[in-house]
Amino acid sequence: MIGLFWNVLLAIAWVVLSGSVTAMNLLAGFCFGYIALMVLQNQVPALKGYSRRIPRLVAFLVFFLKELVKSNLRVAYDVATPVWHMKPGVIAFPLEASTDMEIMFVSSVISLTPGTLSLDVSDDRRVLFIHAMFLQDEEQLRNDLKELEHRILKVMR
Amino acid sequence: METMMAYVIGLLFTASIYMMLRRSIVKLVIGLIILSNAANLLIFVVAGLTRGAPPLILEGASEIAGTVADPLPQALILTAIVIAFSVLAFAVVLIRRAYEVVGTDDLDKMKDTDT
Amino acid sequence: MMLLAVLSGFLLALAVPALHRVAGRHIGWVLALLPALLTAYFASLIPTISGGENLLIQNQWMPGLGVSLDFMVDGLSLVFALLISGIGTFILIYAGSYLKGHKDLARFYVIMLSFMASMLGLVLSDNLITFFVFWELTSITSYMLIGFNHEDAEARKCALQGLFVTAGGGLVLMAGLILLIFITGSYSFSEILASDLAIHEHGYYTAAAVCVLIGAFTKSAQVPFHFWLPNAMAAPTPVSAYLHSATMVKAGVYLLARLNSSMDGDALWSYSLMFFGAATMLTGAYLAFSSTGIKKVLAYSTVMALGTLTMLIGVGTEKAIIAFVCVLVAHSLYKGALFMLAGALDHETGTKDITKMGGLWHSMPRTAIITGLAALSLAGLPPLFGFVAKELMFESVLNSPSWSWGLLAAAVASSILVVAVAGLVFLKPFFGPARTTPKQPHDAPFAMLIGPAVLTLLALIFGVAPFLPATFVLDAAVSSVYGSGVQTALALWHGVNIPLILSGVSLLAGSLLFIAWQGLHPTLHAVNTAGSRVGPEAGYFRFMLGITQIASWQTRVLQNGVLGVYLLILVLVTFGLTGYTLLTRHGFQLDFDFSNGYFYEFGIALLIVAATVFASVTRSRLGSVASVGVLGFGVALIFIHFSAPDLGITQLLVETLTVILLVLVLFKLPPFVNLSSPWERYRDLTVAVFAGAIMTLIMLAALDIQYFDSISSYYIENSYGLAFGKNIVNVILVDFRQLDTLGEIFVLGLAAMGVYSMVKLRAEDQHKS
Amino acid sequence: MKTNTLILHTAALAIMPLQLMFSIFLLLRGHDEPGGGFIGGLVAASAFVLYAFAFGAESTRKLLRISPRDILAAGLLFGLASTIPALWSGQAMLTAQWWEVPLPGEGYLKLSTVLIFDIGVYLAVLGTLMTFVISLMESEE
Amino acid sequence: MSEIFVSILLLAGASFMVLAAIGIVRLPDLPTRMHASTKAGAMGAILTMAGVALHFSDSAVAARAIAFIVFILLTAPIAAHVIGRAGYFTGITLWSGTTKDELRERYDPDSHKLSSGLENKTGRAVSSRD
Amino acid sequence: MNPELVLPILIPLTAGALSLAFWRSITLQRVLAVIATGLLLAAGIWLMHSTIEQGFLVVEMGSWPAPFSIVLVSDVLGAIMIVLTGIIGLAIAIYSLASTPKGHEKFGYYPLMHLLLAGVAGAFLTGDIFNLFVWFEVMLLASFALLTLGGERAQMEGAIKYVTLNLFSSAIFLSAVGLLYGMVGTLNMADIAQKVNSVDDPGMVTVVSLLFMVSFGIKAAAFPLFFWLPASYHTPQVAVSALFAGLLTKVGVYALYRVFTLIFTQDVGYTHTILLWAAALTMLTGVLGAAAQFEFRRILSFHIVSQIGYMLLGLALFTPLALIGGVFYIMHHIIVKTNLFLVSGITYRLLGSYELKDLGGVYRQRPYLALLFLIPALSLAGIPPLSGFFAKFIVVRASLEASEYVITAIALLVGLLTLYSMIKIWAEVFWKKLPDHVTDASRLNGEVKERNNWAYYVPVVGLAACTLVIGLYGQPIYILAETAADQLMNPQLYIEAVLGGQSK
Amino acid sequence: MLGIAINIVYLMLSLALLFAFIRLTRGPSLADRVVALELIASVVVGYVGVHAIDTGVSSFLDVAIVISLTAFLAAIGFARFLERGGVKDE
Ligand code: NA
Ligand code: NA
Repeated sequence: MIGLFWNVLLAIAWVVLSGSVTAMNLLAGFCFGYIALMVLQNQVPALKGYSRRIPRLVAFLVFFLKELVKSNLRVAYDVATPVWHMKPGVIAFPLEASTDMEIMFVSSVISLTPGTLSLDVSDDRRVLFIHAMFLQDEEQLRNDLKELEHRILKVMR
Repeated sequence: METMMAYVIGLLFTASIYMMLRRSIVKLVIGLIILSNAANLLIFVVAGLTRGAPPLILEGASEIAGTVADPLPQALILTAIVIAFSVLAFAVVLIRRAYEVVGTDDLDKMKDTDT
Repeated sequence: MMLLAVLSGFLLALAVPALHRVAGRHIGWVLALLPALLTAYFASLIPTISGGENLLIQNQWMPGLGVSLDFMVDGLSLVFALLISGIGTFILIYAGSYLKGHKDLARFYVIMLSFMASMLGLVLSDNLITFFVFWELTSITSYMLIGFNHEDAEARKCALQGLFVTAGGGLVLMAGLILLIFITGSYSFSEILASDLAIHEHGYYTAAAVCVLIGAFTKSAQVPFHFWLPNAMAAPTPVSAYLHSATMVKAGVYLLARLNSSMDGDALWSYSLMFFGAATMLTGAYLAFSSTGIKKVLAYSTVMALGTLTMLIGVGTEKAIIAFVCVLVAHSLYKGALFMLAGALDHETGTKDITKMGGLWHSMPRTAIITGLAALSLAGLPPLFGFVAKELMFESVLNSPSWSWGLLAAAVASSILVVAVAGLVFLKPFFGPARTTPKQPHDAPFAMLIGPAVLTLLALIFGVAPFLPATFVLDAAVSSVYGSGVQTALALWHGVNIPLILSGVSLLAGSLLFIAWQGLHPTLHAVNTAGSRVGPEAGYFRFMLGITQIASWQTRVLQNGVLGVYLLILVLVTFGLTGYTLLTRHGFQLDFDFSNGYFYEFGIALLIVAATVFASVTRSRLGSVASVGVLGFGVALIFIHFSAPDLGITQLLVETLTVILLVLVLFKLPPFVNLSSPWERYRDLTVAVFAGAIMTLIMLAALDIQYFDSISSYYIENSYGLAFGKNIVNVILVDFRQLDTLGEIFVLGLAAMGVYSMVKLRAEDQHKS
Repeated sequence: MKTNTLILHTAALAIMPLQLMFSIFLLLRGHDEPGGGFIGGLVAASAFVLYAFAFGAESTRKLLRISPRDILAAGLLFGLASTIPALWSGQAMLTAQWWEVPLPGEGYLKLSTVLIFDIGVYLAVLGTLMTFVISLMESEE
Repeated sequence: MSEIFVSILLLAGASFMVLAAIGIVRLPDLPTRMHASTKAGAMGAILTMAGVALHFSDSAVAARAIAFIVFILLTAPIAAHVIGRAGYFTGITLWSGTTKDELRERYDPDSHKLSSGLENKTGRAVSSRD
Repeated sequence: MNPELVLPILIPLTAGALSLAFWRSITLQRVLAVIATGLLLAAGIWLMHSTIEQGFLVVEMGSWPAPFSIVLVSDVLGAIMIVLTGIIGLAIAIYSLASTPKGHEKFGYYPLMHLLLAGVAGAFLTGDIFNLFVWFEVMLLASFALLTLGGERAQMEGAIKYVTLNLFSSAIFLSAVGLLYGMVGTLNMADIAQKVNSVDDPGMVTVVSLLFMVSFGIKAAAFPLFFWLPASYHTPQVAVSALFAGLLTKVGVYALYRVFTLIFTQDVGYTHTILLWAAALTMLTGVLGAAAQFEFRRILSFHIVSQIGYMLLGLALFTPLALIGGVFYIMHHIIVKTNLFLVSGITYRLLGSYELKDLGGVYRQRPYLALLFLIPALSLAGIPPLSGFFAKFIVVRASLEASEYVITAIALLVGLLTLYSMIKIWAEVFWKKLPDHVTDASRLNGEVKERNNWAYYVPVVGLAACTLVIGLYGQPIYILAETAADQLMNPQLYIEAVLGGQSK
Repeated sequence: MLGIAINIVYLMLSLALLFAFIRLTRGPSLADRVVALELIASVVVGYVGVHAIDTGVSSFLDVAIVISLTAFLAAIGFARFLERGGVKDE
């Protein structure tokens, strides 16, 4: 299932990138994508259905952009002003995400958001260690992160 | 800008030669990298610099309208970059092996094969 | 036929290993058939030549170079050819016996025959270059023969000395011959001799003459090059007899005689010959008298004879040339014989030292008789041919147009000494009280005596009836040396005249000297030992040592193993040369007009500069690597900014991969340390700044110059129409100039193979297996 | 320190196909836009380098299935093969040959020796870089 | 009109870049610098590309700009994570104002074990990568 | 279309790629090595034949017209060099069957050898200055890899110097190409020649020509740019040394010949005088360097340098006769020097050392091997009637003709010292008794049966035969050299052949 | 309008490059330098985008895409170096 998903995605990406939308080109993209995936076939874990995820994805993207701008501005303010307002530290964030792909996406999105940076996952994959820049209100931060994770998982599951 | 680049390239040659004259083999490698960059830039600059007109025929068109940058030196430099990269890869591994075999990174201690 | 005659020696040499297996111990007799046949062949030419005719036989070789296998037979070359093949016959027979059972006998004959052929080629060549070819071949074969006992370090050393002197002279001679070719416009002796060019008036004359003289003097062991000849006695005796007395050493004299009629006419020529000839004569005579080894004695007396010959050419009168030819023949006969006899003595007694011999008359009577006769000829006593020759020599010296008294004094002095030497050679070993020698002596075998016997007999016949050889060949020989027809009218007895009186004086004084020899000998030995420290031989050793010292000094200084120094020199040469050329051919011009750039372009330039400087000065190795990465980004920005997207992409990719490679590799390398002293750093920095400055100046100059428009417009116009591509750079890479790219991917592949083998194939692993 | 992370592993698997696809894209399009065999090959190599960094040399070898050396050899032979059609038809070496293969429906697929050559370059670059990286990484282990 | 939007996008992008650059110079330790640089840098690049897409208003260009954004969103956090992690574990000194470090106490440098602190609590089974 | 002009490049390239593909089958690689080098020689002879018949052969790569395409050009000099490449390639390929260690064979010895030959052949045939750079690099990287193959300490040390100094040379070459292109806007050598020589004020051309001179001078190992050679040539296994000795520096010499007869003749009085003194000092320092050495291959290495001087002298004098001499010298030297290295390999095989002090007794045990050494050794020393004599003779004659007396004297002195070196080897390796400290002489005494023994001797005999032929049957060779020199002296012929009607 | 904006952007990017380079020279840890290098890559992307608009050549976008796909590898390489305990000289 996941193979087909990636394959179609790759084929579309191909068509988009090459800028010529023809059936031939889509087929070519499919073939090349197939080759690319063939190389990886033993490594990619199976994934289940994906059709429901498109609307959730849009919702997530909007949320993410909002967070992105918000926290970017916060960092910007601290960088630009002479006095440090930040209160950095490393926190352990219990994960709801369980598969590799989920953990990777969650940690990546967290890393992408200014003010938080994923450092590592515990060996039992239950905790994500995050360096955060503003620990003034740790609970608020944890809640925000929880919501972020939740929205990602909704898209992915 | 060509004039400016002439000075920059002169500096690149200076730096690369200075680094190649050092006794540490790692510095030698740094010198080699700078040297190949210097030579590539030299070709690029001497052939003449053109702003914002890459030698590409735009989509839909079948010929170039107006002047474009000289494509020939670009092709030469591309070849030269690849060659320099190959040589550099070889040189880097060579110095590592030399360090392992000889046990020093001091070039002055690698003179058994002469004298 | 002539070609075959000359080359037959080489051909037979090739067959020796096979023949040796067949003929076994009779190999000497078998091989001697060839020189015997050759002697007969050359003898058959006597009537033609003595009739005043010269034979010229032409064969092509390398006409483009003016090299041909042309041979010329005239009186001079015929005399030499006869001596070479005639004496050669007996030497080959003699050697078979002398070296009986020697493990390297076959090799000996190979070289000996090659030598004989070379020598024949030398004297018969008409072409100057072919002459030189054979000349050098005699040097090489001589080297091989002197070093025949090659496991003996001393023999190797002596062989090298002989070769070094003669081959060195040979090279000078080559220059001389080339100059002679320039002067005369001809490659042929016969043409040069026949032409009436005033060679000595040509601008090249002096140089040519000096070169020829040096060449001839080294080969013929003239002072100051005489020292190699006695050392050449390290060779087996047949070699000494043949090469180092009868034939090869006379090659130089042959050349002088050959060219005399053309080169003469200038004081330089004749005075040099007279001076060096006389000096050699005297030196040789003295050294012969003061030596103890029988071969050394004979060798020095050969030196003396060679000096005499040279001197006589220098005197150059008709009489002198007659004397020259007679001395030449007489010496070859008696000296060949004496060497073979000395070999017989050595062979039978086991020693070469005449002070250890005595009273051998009883055990070796036949040897003694032959030696006695040969010694008479050496001493210049009647009725042998040596006497005839010596009388002629005295006479021509007396009548010399210049330096007559000086030459006479030298001639008489050496004549006195040579009488004593003859005594040493004959009386000392055979008479007086018998001494114990390492081996129990008895008469030498037939094969070792036949040669000396025949040669001595010839000396006797020629002495008694000198008109015989004269009519057959000597007249012709004299004519070819003198340059015009000459009748020699030789006779044993001319009545009582000044030469005869001088001979008498020489005999008397020589006998006295011989008697005094025992007493004088230690003193002479001491004098010679002291003299050898400053003599020309010492000069040779100093020269050789000097070369070795200069060589190792040069190696220490230049090839010192320090890469930095090598590179420093390379950089200085590169930019010194180009900088100087720029200054003199174009001129320096500094240009600070940056007005056509935008500020952000300067920003990129600044980034490149900053990255480069930081990469060079930082003490942090990885900082340096990262900085090089920044440099790569800067260069990529330049490419992108100035319309080269493909280059930009490539540069970025390559930069990333370079950093990755460096990081992979640096893992194992130590951190930066400053290894060099501050002085070295300043020195290097100065040189580097100089190089960069010159490069900048060259670029600034080149930027103003564009003689022609680029050919690129062709690519731009035809990229799409003919090559069906819109990315012109790519079209150039894969179509217009595909061969470059093909080469480039092979470069990549080679780098991969090189890296792979370096990483995977380790020396340690190989040593294990 | 502790090596290899789950995040890198997973990300490598996600990013690598994108890189590979883009590399092919660059290769095929190079005749008309920036790109070509060399750039494409470098991007493809980057993909495998990423994989190698995440999973190690041994796994990368397994992933490639054929040895990098053989990829290199194939690239070189492709490059040489592109010279053959010209020789075959009696033209100078390296003369480009173009064939238009009719496709079902309208349109033609343009095939050329130039493309074969570019594929050769792509493979050669890929093979070379993988040789570098894999052998160097193996020598560390 | 679109010129203005393009200009704004470009300027915004450049502002993020400058912000990142100032941050990287000013901020006191590696993680805080990374908060500024990696994300703001990526943000700046994304905004610039958005400007490019808008400027050319061409589907092919837009597609490529989107591809770029997707790629940068995928690769930037990975790079940040990898460097931050490597920097942290090789013992860079954290800023003195750092308030807490829940990782340090759960990491055993000898066995290189990183525990979650939840081992004794019941929870879902560890799913392993297949 | 002249396939013979393409084949000398295509054959070794293909053989290299195929050998790489057959990495695991050494047997296949060995067979291929001999076949491909044999074919290369055959192609070379074919090329020589056509070149003599047609004067110049020109192929425009990709069928694009010159000067826009890369052209391959063969004149007599080029054809000579290709034939020599074939001869040396075949000799080395056969020799390698016996001499190459197993480990080297397993790690790409044969593909590297083929590609080295391809680079050399490409450099000889290309008519494009940048393409020349590419072939130089092919050759250079192949030589880097061959030099380090085996991984011994000495190899690593030598290779660092070799690589660094050659990379510097490459950078200078590349810069010079860039500068030249900036000025005349073309890369085709004929086109450059035609344009450069129509320039009124060629001062900058001379400046650039000196960059080329230095760069090629480094590759050719001229004074004072030769340090990399004696530092490295004795370090790899002997077949590699021999291959390098025969071909590599000669590519530099060839490049100097090419550009300083075809392109840079606008200031001969200046440029060629520099070459003249470089030549003299190269001869002298090389031969003196050899005098200080006591290792077989090091002596030979320094003599490469010394002999390069003679070849440069031929170019520097720049008279028809001098060029004949130079070309003759190149032909002679490639064969002779390769052969000497091969012989050194055999003595190494017999006694396990290249140090003269550890060698000896070979003449006693192997007289025919001694003869096989003497032929090239005496030829190198210029002893007639071997090839080296005529080579030296022509050069000396040319320098006398040009009234360069000091140079002549140096050339003669160097000849003498060369003889001294060869005699040193002869006396120590062949004549001297086997030293007592050498314990294992079982190979020398023939007690151990050697693997593929014939493969050691076939190339040595063949090359010795070539030496004899050049000496004894030198007229055709002389005519070849004369034709080559004639073409070099008349660059207009080359330009017309390449550019056809387009030349002015 | 756009022209002015582009020039301002060039200026800002130049400043960003300068600052990033300062961090690269200062370190102190290797990770800091790598972060600076990554930022420089991002600035180059921004530069490429602006340049594409400035020149009207969209092909420059490919440069940006290539950077986005490969530049992070250098960081991973350095990190790997640190993880494997490479010799630290900072
Ligand atoms: Na964040
Ligand atoms: Na210019």
